[in-house]
Amino acid sequence: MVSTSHLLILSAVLFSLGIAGVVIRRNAIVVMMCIELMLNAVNVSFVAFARQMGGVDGHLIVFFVMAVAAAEAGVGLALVIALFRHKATVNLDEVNLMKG
Amino acid sequence: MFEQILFYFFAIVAVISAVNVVAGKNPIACAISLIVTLGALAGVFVLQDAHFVATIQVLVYAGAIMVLFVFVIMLLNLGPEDLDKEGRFTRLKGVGVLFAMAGAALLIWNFADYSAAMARIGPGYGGLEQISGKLFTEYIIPFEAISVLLMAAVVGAVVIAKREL
Amino acid sequence: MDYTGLIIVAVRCVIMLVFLLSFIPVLIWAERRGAGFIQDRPGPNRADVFGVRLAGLIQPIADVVKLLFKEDVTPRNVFRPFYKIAPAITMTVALVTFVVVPLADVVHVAGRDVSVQVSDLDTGLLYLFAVSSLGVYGIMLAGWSANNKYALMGGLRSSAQMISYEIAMGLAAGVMFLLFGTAQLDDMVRAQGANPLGWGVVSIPGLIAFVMFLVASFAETNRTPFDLPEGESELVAGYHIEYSAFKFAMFFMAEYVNMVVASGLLVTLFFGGYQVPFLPTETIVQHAPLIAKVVFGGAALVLAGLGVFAFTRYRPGKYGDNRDREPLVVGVLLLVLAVGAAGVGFLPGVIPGIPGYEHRTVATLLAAALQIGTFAGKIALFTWLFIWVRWTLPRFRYDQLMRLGWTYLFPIGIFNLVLAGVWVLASSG
Amino acid sequence: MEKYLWAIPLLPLLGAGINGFGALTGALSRRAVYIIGCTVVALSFILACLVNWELAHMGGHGEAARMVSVWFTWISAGSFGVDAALLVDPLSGVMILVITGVGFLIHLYSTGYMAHDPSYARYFAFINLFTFAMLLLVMGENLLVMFMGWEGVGLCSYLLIGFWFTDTEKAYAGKKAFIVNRVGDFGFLLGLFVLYWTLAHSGAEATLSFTGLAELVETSPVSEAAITAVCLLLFVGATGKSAQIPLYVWLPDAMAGPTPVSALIHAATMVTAGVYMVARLNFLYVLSPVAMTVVACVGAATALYAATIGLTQYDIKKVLAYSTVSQLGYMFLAVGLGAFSAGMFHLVTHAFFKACLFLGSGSVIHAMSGEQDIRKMGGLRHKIPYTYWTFLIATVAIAGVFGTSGFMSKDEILAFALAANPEYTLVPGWLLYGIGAVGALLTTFYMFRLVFLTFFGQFRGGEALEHHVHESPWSMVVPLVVLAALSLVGGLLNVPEILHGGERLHHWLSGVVPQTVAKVPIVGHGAELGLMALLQLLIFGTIALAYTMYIKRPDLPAMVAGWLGGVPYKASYNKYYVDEIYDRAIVRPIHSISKVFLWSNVDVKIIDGSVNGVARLLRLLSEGFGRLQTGRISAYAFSILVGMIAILAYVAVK
Repeated sequence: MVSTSHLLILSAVLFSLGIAGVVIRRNAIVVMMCIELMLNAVNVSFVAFARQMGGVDGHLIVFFVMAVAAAEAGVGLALVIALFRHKATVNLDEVNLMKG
Repeated sequence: MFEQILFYFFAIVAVISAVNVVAGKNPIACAISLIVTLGALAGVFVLQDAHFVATIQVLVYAGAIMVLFVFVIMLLNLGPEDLDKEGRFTRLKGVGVLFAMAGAALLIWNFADYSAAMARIGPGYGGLEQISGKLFTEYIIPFEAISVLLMAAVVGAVVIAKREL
Repeated sequence: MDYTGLIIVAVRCVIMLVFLLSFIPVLIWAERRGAGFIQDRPGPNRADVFGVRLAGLIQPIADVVKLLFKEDVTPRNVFRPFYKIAPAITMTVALVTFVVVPLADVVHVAGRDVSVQVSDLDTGLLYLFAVSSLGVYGIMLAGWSANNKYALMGGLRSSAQMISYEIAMGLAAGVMFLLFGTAQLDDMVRAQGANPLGWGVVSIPGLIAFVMFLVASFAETNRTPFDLPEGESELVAGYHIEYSAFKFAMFFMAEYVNMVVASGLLVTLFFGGYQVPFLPTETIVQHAPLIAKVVFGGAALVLAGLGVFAFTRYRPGKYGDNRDREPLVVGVLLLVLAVGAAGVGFLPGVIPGIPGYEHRTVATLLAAALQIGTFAGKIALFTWLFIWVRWTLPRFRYDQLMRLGWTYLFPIGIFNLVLAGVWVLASSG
Repeated sequence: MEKYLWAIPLLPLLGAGINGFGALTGALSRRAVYIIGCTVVALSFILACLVNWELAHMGGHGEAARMVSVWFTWISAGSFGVDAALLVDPLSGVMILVITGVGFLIHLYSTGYMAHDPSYARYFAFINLFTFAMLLLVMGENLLVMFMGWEGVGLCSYLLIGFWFTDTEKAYAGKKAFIVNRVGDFGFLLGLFVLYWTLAHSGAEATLSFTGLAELVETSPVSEAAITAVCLLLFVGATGKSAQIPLYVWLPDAMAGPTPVSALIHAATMVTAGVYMVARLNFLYVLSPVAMTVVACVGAATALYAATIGLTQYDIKKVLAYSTVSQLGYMFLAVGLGAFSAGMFHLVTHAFFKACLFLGSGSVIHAMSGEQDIRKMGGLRHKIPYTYWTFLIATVAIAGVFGTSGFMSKDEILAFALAANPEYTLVPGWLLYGIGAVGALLTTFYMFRLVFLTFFGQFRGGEALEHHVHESPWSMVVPLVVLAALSLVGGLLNVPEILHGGERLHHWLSGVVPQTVAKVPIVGHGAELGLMALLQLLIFGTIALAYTMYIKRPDLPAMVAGWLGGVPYKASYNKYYVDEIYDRAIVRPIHSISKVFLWSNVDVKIIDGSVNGVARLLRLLSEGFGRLQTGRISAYAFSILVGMIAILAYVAVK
């Protein structure tokens, strides 16, 4: 039996990788993928705790997280396409219209 | 024992390909690496008796979301990022990695000594029947809310991405 | 982990692989000969081994040999890792999809009940979709890594098409899921029973679902009329334009495996799966000796008759080469098979050491064999349908394809799902 | 009945809402507005009658018969709690009867008086709203609900005085009334604060509920000085609302409003709110002889002072207005003497005859097509007989001719003045009596002057106007007749003991107001009867004098005006220049201080400066922080990451 802490550490590592990717990458699509990675890292924690507690509520939350991730990906990618159409780039550094 | 070996295998595969997601130069390579990570995590889920979640992980993430990613990357024909552009803000990049590592360290430090008794589970644990039983009773409202959210996302995506309506 | 269990798993995998792969040459033959038949021409019928042509069945063997020994060209500007892995992904996914499809009812071996499928996951149907949706990666990666605009377009088309039709397919399967109340395919087959009137297709929602599933299957397997990813008149060869030799063969075979899998699913969901019409497993097991004698005896008689007929076709000097001996070889083979069939039918229980058909293991094995045969026969019918359609219908235009998927199948599927819900409620009283 | 208590004030509010809607949209016809406006008040009157009926059958005399209805908890802050609650006891019972009864008659009268005014719906909305506020004022179970009504009637008074707001003069009169009232209200509010503060610091469970207060001041030791301060501050409010010296100046100007409004608000109901308040808070006032004395003295002074002004005015409504101020002075004299029931009695009878007088004057003005100057009238008694007779009856009543309601109530007050209890009244009773008696004679004189100038002699308004004079419609005459009858016989409510009467109002109120304060007989019955007879003689003499001066010898008034170089006459005619004095002493200094100091320094430099300074500071800050908004997503993500790390570190360290 794999102990919960192992899964939590896996989750932590993946989450940190995801957040590092969000911070350092410039490509909008890759940044979104890193966000998916973070979501999945959280899912691992949910599944781990669900198993440890013997309930499946964690699984259901994972289910919802996935649905939200799907919605996010759909809208996010649509945004990327629109962005690409306007600026011919997906480099986030060149998208700074909201600069204060 | 067998389970432990499998877990480490999946975990290592997941982490290595996650590193590739973050560090990869080629967006498609990143996407494929992410798919591998997701697949490995599906394996981890199976080891945690989360059969349904594992299946859904493959079905939704690998089968739908990532297809969309790859599709968009291909549609925009994105190549490896320009090194010049990547070269900018390196200090921020370094600090970012540093902070992420600090975060990881803190998280791991917090989790390392986490120990709690494992609950006993019945034969149907994590299966379709148990999950759907809860989904359509206790969690029916979030479930319906999610369906509305998805509908909104569909409409939003169409409106945003379409050239003209 | 007991070794019997491991062996059983291994045997299951082997059975599945054999079952699937043995279809490939037959299908290639059927395709080419069927095309010839439809186009009123002979089709390939020359390749022979010692003069045995088997109406062109030898041709696929020749093809395979050719592909194996051809030079494997890797173009210069491809993205190598993906270029190399793409065919493997396609083939693997095609094969792996089949693991939840039951080939026969439970057999009693080594003191335990074993189902004749690699895995009886309780999320069977979901697994099916999960894995089959991965198939698109092979095509997409192939198209992208080739660094060729036709290939890329093929890949793009393929991914869009597969995502679109997966929805229709999922909705159709969801209907069956509702009707049978289970996601496990073996339970579905068991629920359908041996009586054709109980099969999935025999109900209004089931029928609509069947049509939708059939259409979606064509799209998912990239077969005409939905073969836009590789439409040769537009994209030359689409995503596999830069592939040659065995990598090409992998794509080629994967297409046929996909056909078999799709047919298998159609059969499993809508046509009783492995169920022998009017002969439930229990009946076969109960009357195993009689049925064995009838089936194998009958088979032996037919085979023997065919063998004798083959001998009568012997015309020395017709071609003036090896082919003159073909009827003799075939006749001998048929007679051997006839003897074998008779032996299988009558010898168990007679020869010491081999248990008779009264024995549970043997009886269930007999049932399984019959059911696998039935299943294969049903699949063959549907694969023929695929071939028939391919050589009959023209290709869709891309916008037509998308419109069909999203504006017809999708709403119909939703409607059908609701209808199925009502149907289930109504029929459950 | 208790659960219907709220219906009494809320019915007029409902009417106000509907009519207000009608006024805004013009969706209601004239008839609908009249019916709604009158019906709600009539229903309230019926309910008020029922409530009083039940009150009369609740418990014996001497015991407090009371009904309380709590609607909801209005304010709840710590130990401070106020309920939206209504209280009806004999005191407020009388008041609601007057308000709704006289109010209904005036509503009815208004349907005739306002028949040609285009803003009928607005008028009825306001006057219904006023009825609501006035009922809230008298029915409030605590000082805060009362204050709500207090402010509400002030607002409605303002709205109705300035009803014809297109006339600058009238709008100005409205403003004046509002601002002068504001001074009084400020005193009232201060009184409330001081009261609560004092109670809270005396260690008692402070409350603003009347019943709670009554118990509280009995049990807890509160210093007399504090009580005096509270009473005086509250009395400042009363002088504002009830037009007493020094805040009476608004009332004569308030005559700019429609005459029924003058009758309802500025004669019968609102201006008596101060009297009611003092009577309601009798338990506080009796603790402070100083305050009592001040109330009595101010009342007496006002009674005399206003009467002297009334002598010389030529505007029919102005005369009545000063008469009202004077009569209110009598009421304050009464409550200041501790004769609360006598004050209330005069309040009721005054409501009858003064409403009748005002409505009569309204009828005259109506007949004269808006002319208010009595010099242009004369000889109207044949042209508008109903108005003449009712006006005459009411005049007789206000003059205090034997047997009328005015006689009963005013004479009782004078009797109490003569018998003032030195424990509570720190000035000699005979002085108050003297002032009151002189005031009464002056009242008689100017009222008959008014009657003679208006109804007798020759018409002085010109041919065209004379031709046009006509009697008012029934809807105006009926209220006049009813009120005249009440003026005549209303005194029967409380016939004094000395005339072998039952003193029924006195007994009715006995559970609410103290009995012990006044009525210490220092003169015998005979002396009292003698004084009464003497006063009657003087009154008839005064009537004769007025007859001589204005009918027989019309040249006499000019001669009298010329005495002493015309100084007394001019002073009286110009209202002793009080408005001018106020203008010079208060209004202009405030104006100039505001202009020179408050506006250019405090407002521009400090207030505007701080506002602009805050804006400038924020702008500087946001320019600084705006730089943080780089527009680069990774920078944002980085800051999120830093925040996450900080939280994690906190959790980890903890």
